Amino acid sequence: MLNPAMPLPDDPLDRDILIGAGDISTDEMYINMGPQHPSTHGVLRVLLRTDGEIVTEAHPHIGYLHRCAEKIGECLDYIKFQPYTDRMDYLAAMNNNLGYAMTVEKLAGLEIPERAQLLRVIIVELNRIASHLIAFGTYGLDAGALTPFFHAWREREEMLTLFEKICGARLTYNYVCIGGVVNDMPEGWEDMVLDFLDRFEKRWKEYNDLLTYNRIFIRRTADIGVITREDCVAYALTGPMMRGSGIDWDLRRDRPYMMYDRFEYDIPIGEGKMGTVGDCWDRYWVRMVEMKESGKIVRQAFDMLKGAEGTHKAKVPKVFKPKKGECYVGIENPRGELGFYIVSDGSKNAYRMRVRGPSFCNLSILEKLLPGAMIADAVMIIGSTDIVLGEVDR
Amino acid sequence: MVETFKDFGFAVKTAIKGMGITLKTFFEKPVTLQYPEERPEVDSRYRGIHFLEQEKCISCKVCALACPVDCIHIESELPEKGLYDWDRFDIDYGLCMFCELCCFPCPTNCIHMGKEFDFSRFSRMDLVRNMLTWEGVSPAQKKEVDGIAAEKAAKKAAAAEAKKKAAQDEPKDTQDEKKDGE
Amino acid sequence: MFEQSIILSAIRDAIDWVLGLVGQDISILPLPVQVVLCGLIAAGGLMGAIAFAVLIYVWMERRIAGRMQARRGPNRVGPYGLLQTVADTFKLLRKEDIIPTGANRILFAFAPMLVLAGVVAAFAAIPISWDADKGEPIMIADIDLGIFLITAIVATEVIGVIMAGWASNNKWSLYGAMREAAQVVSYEIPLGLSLLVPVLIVGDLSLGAATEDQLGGNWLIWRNPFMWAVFFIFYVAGLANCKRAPFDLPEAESELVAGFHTEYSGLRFSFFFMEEYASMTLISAIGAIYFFGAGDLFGLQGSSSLIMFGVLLFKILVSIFVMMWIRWTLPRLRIDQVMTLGYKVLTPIAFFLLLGVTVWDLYDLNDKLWELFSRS
Amino acid sequence: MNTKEIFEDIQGRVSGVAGYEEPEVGDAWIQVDPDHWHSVARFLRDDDKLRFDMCLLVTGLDYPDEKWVVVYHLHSQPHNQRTIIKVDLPHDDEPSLDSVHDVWPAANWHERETLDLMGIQFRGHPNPTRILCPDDWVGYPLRKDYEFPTEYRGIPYERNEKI
Repeated sequence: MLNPAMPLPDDPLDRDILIGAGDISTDEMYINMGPQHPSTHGVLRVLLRTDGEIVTEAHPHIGYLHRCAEKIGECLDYIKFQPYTDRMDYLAAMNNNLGYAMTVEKLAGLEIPERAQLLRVIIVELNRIASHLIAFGTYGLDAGALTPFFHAWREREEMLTLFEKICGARLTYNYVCIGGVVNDMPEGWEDMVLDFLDRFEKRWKEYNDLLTYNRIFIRRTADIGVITREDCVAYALTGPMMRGSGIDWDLRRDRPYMMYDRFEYDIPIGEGKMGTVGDCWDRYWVRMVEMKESGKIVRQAFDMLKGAEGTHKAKVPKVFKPKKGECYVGIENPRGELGFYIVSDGSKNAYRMRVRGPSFCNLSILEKLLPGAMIADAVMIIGSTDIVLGEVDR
Repeated sequence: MVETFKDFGFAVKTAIKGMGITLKTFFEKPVTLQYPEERPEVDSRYRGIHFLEQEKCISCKVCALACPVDCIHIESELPEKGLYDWDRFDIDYGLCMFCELCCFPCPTNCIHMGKEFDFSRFSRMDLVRNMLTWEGVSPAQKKEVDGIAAEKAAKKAAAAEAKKKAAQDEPKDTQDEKKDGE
Repeated sequence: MFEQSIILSAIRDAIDWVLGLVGQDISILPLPVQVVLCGLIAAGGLMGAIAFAVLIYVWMERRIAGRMQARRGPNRVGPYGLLQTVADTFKLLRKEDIIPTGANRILFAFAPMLVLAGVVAAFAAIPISWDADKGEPIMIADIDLGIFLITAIVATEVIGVIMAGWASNNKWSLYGAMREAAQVVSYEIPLGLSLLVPVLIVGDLSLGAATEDQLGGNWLIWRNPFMWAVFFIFYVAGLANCKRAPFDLPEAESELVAGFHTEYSGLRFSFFFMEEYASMTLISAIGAIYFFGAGDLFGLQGSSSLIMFGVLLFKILVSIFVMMWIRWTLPRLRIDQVMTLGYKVLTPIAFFLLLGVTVWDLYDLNDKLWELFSRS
Repeated sequence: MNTKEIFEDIQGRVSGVAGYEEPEVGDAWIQVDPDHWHSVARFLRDDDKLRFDMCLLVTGLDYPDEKWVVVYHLHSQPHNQRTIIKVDLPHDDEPSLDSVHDVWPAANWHERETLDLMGIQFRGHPNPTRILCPDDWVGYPLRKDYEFPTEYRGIPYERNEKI
């Protein structure tokens, strides 16, 4: 059988024999996948050159959601830009808030109270679960199973209700602000979260029965879209994409920020359980396990919160003018390393704002990954990168 | 060959396991809400459409300054009597992104995020909401407010009448004015 | 012609009665006209019945999908949302009939009809019940070559799908059509082989004979130990043949947008929709008739043909429920895996089972084993 | 190693390292001469002590009438260290710099984005086209002197100052 991970030989006859076409050779044709295609996760357009069902070339075209967030960042003052970060990676808005807030805090040299940091950890890890739930659900959709998506939404809705209780919004939270978090947690919220986590862990096992260990799903994902360690580093892939390829690297552990060095949790890496290391199934599995690990961190953070000092927010001047300088802070977003690079000229606006969207970088490997795969595999590979087009295009 | 058959058997086994999950869900209670009839109870922190405690507002426009999308429009004259000499306090919900940044800097803590979330309208202009509802204002204040409003209305009417009269008296002049305006 | 089929002769009698009201007799019409007239009425009735059934199926599908996904499904229009599909039908009827630029207009318009016609025609050879008085199955055309005719006539559907995909002037549609051609044609082999087994046991190609053979609880599924496996092969191949998940490759929505019917809208689209559900019913009906005793309920149903029809309907609905259950659980296979499954797994197993059943029947192992057990 | 140590280490070993700067707040960076940038990049990636094998971010900066700056954020996977490289270009209309897509494939799209939004050309780039804006977009939006067009393909742009 054809192994889609294998590059096609140059000689057309060899290729025909490999793909089983015998002496029937086919014309290649260009076909547009997107921008209105059901499984491009938004408005991504991939121009495919196909030989029958097999992709020989792929050119991703992005920019359909471009809103020039970086320009907005230059035009608005530091506090006002905060809500815009929600709109980049809208599935993990808390993480984006955090990345931005941490960059500005570093620029301004603000000290964040312990309590605020723990609340940040809790909310960010919960958001990681919520984001990976979407990744899980939509990956099921890509594979043709619609039910996991709705099951994932069932739990995600509960999480959104939790978020609504703490910050008032269900999607664009604007909760983590410069200097801490906007509100302290309401009464009884801790119990609700812990209760949810208990239920969630049971559901998590159901997901595995429903999709992860389904043989058809494994056949669709194992050995497909294999990213080697070298490629992974060369294309600067981060997050689950990188860990799926077997590289044991997590910003939370290896370049700790906030209080992540005080928690105990495992970092899942791809082991090639169902096929090759670095295939779609590995990336998917890393995300599944990360959900569980995030739950662990949340539980520990709640324990630490009882003895935490300080309030939920540090004192921040009303007019915010950091000194001249620049800094880059990268944090571990559900999709990889989210970095904000801010150049300050001492005024109340940023001189230059640059965002390293993890999806943007993760998507750039498509050009290399898709050739040799079948169209159905292309769908699975795009799904396994778990991109959010709002962040790719910013 | 044997591998293929084994694989097939494994596929059937896992498929049946998955079907067990869906069958279990089939007999569980649905989690959805019947939206227009059943409305979700939003939390007290919910960020819906604003409400303004008007008697507290001092028209300092800090909220409008804090707004990242400039959707709050406040126009007021310097108060002659009391604090209520408003022309407009509009929020354009076509622009508003419900970030709550307008509520934090308010010195009198008079603008809040409300609980209303269903605000779809047929026209964009309908999304501009006048916050001057005068709700929660005491009767005495209301009287004062009404008085000012009536006075203003009378003034406007008088001005309009005078204009009309002038227009009737000298129609040629108004035409010239128009030309000048252009 | 009329003597062969209870339904056709009933229609003939009805026409006779209507003509009798104006003092005429059916014999004033020449025989070919009589046959064509009765056939048209039967076809119209069949079409109406299928359209009605599709309304119910679509409702069922959506409710089942809803419940399996922890939501409710349609529940606004009519009680339990039963009229939702009726409303949707009106919506489809009112939709603009779009033929894309560059499409082959004739083939594009003709394809949905061809697709539906094949499946509907196949129902003529399906016995819906058993008439105990006359000792005959109730069906439109009791053809000796019943199952042969059905498999042959259903195969025309592939031509329609290829026509639709090719005429749409859309590359995704073309992919869908080519996948359909590859998939359905290859799955007809295991499907045919698994259908050969009951034919072999019954000893007749007509489905009426199969109905008769199984009266009184003597279902084919109990006849020998291979039959469950044969049924399984039949069911899987049948799923693939009517393009149901996990074999819905020709219309795989996450890969091919909507496959061969991407460009279709309105009534023409609803034809494809009806075809899918009609062929599901057809596969379920053949399964019920050839493996689970048609309208027979271990002989408990008495001799009323209406109840037998009800029992058959119930069996069909259970089978369709399982099809929907599978669809809302499993991910989709890849096209090469579908082909591998068809050629490398199902076909060899089907051959093996056919051989096994032949040997079993040849040596009458049922009786021999029974003797062995009763002796010990 | 922090950026200062890296600078001291590579200063004598590769030509083209122009200087080290530290701002009032935030991260320090190493200045690299634009003519030597490609060889420096290769050196940074291949040197055993450095092994900057990941290019996290490429940023263009516009200082009107002064200079263009291209900033590279580098990360070393084996040594878990990071540094920032800045390349200054004279502020003319057609700034250009050697592309490093062959050193770090990740830089490919980032360079395209810098070209698209900042208008800095990368010599030797395999696909120097716009990536976020439409192909026929005029101007480079992130330049400080950029003026937003009043129309794009017949779609007028109106800014509603007053509702």
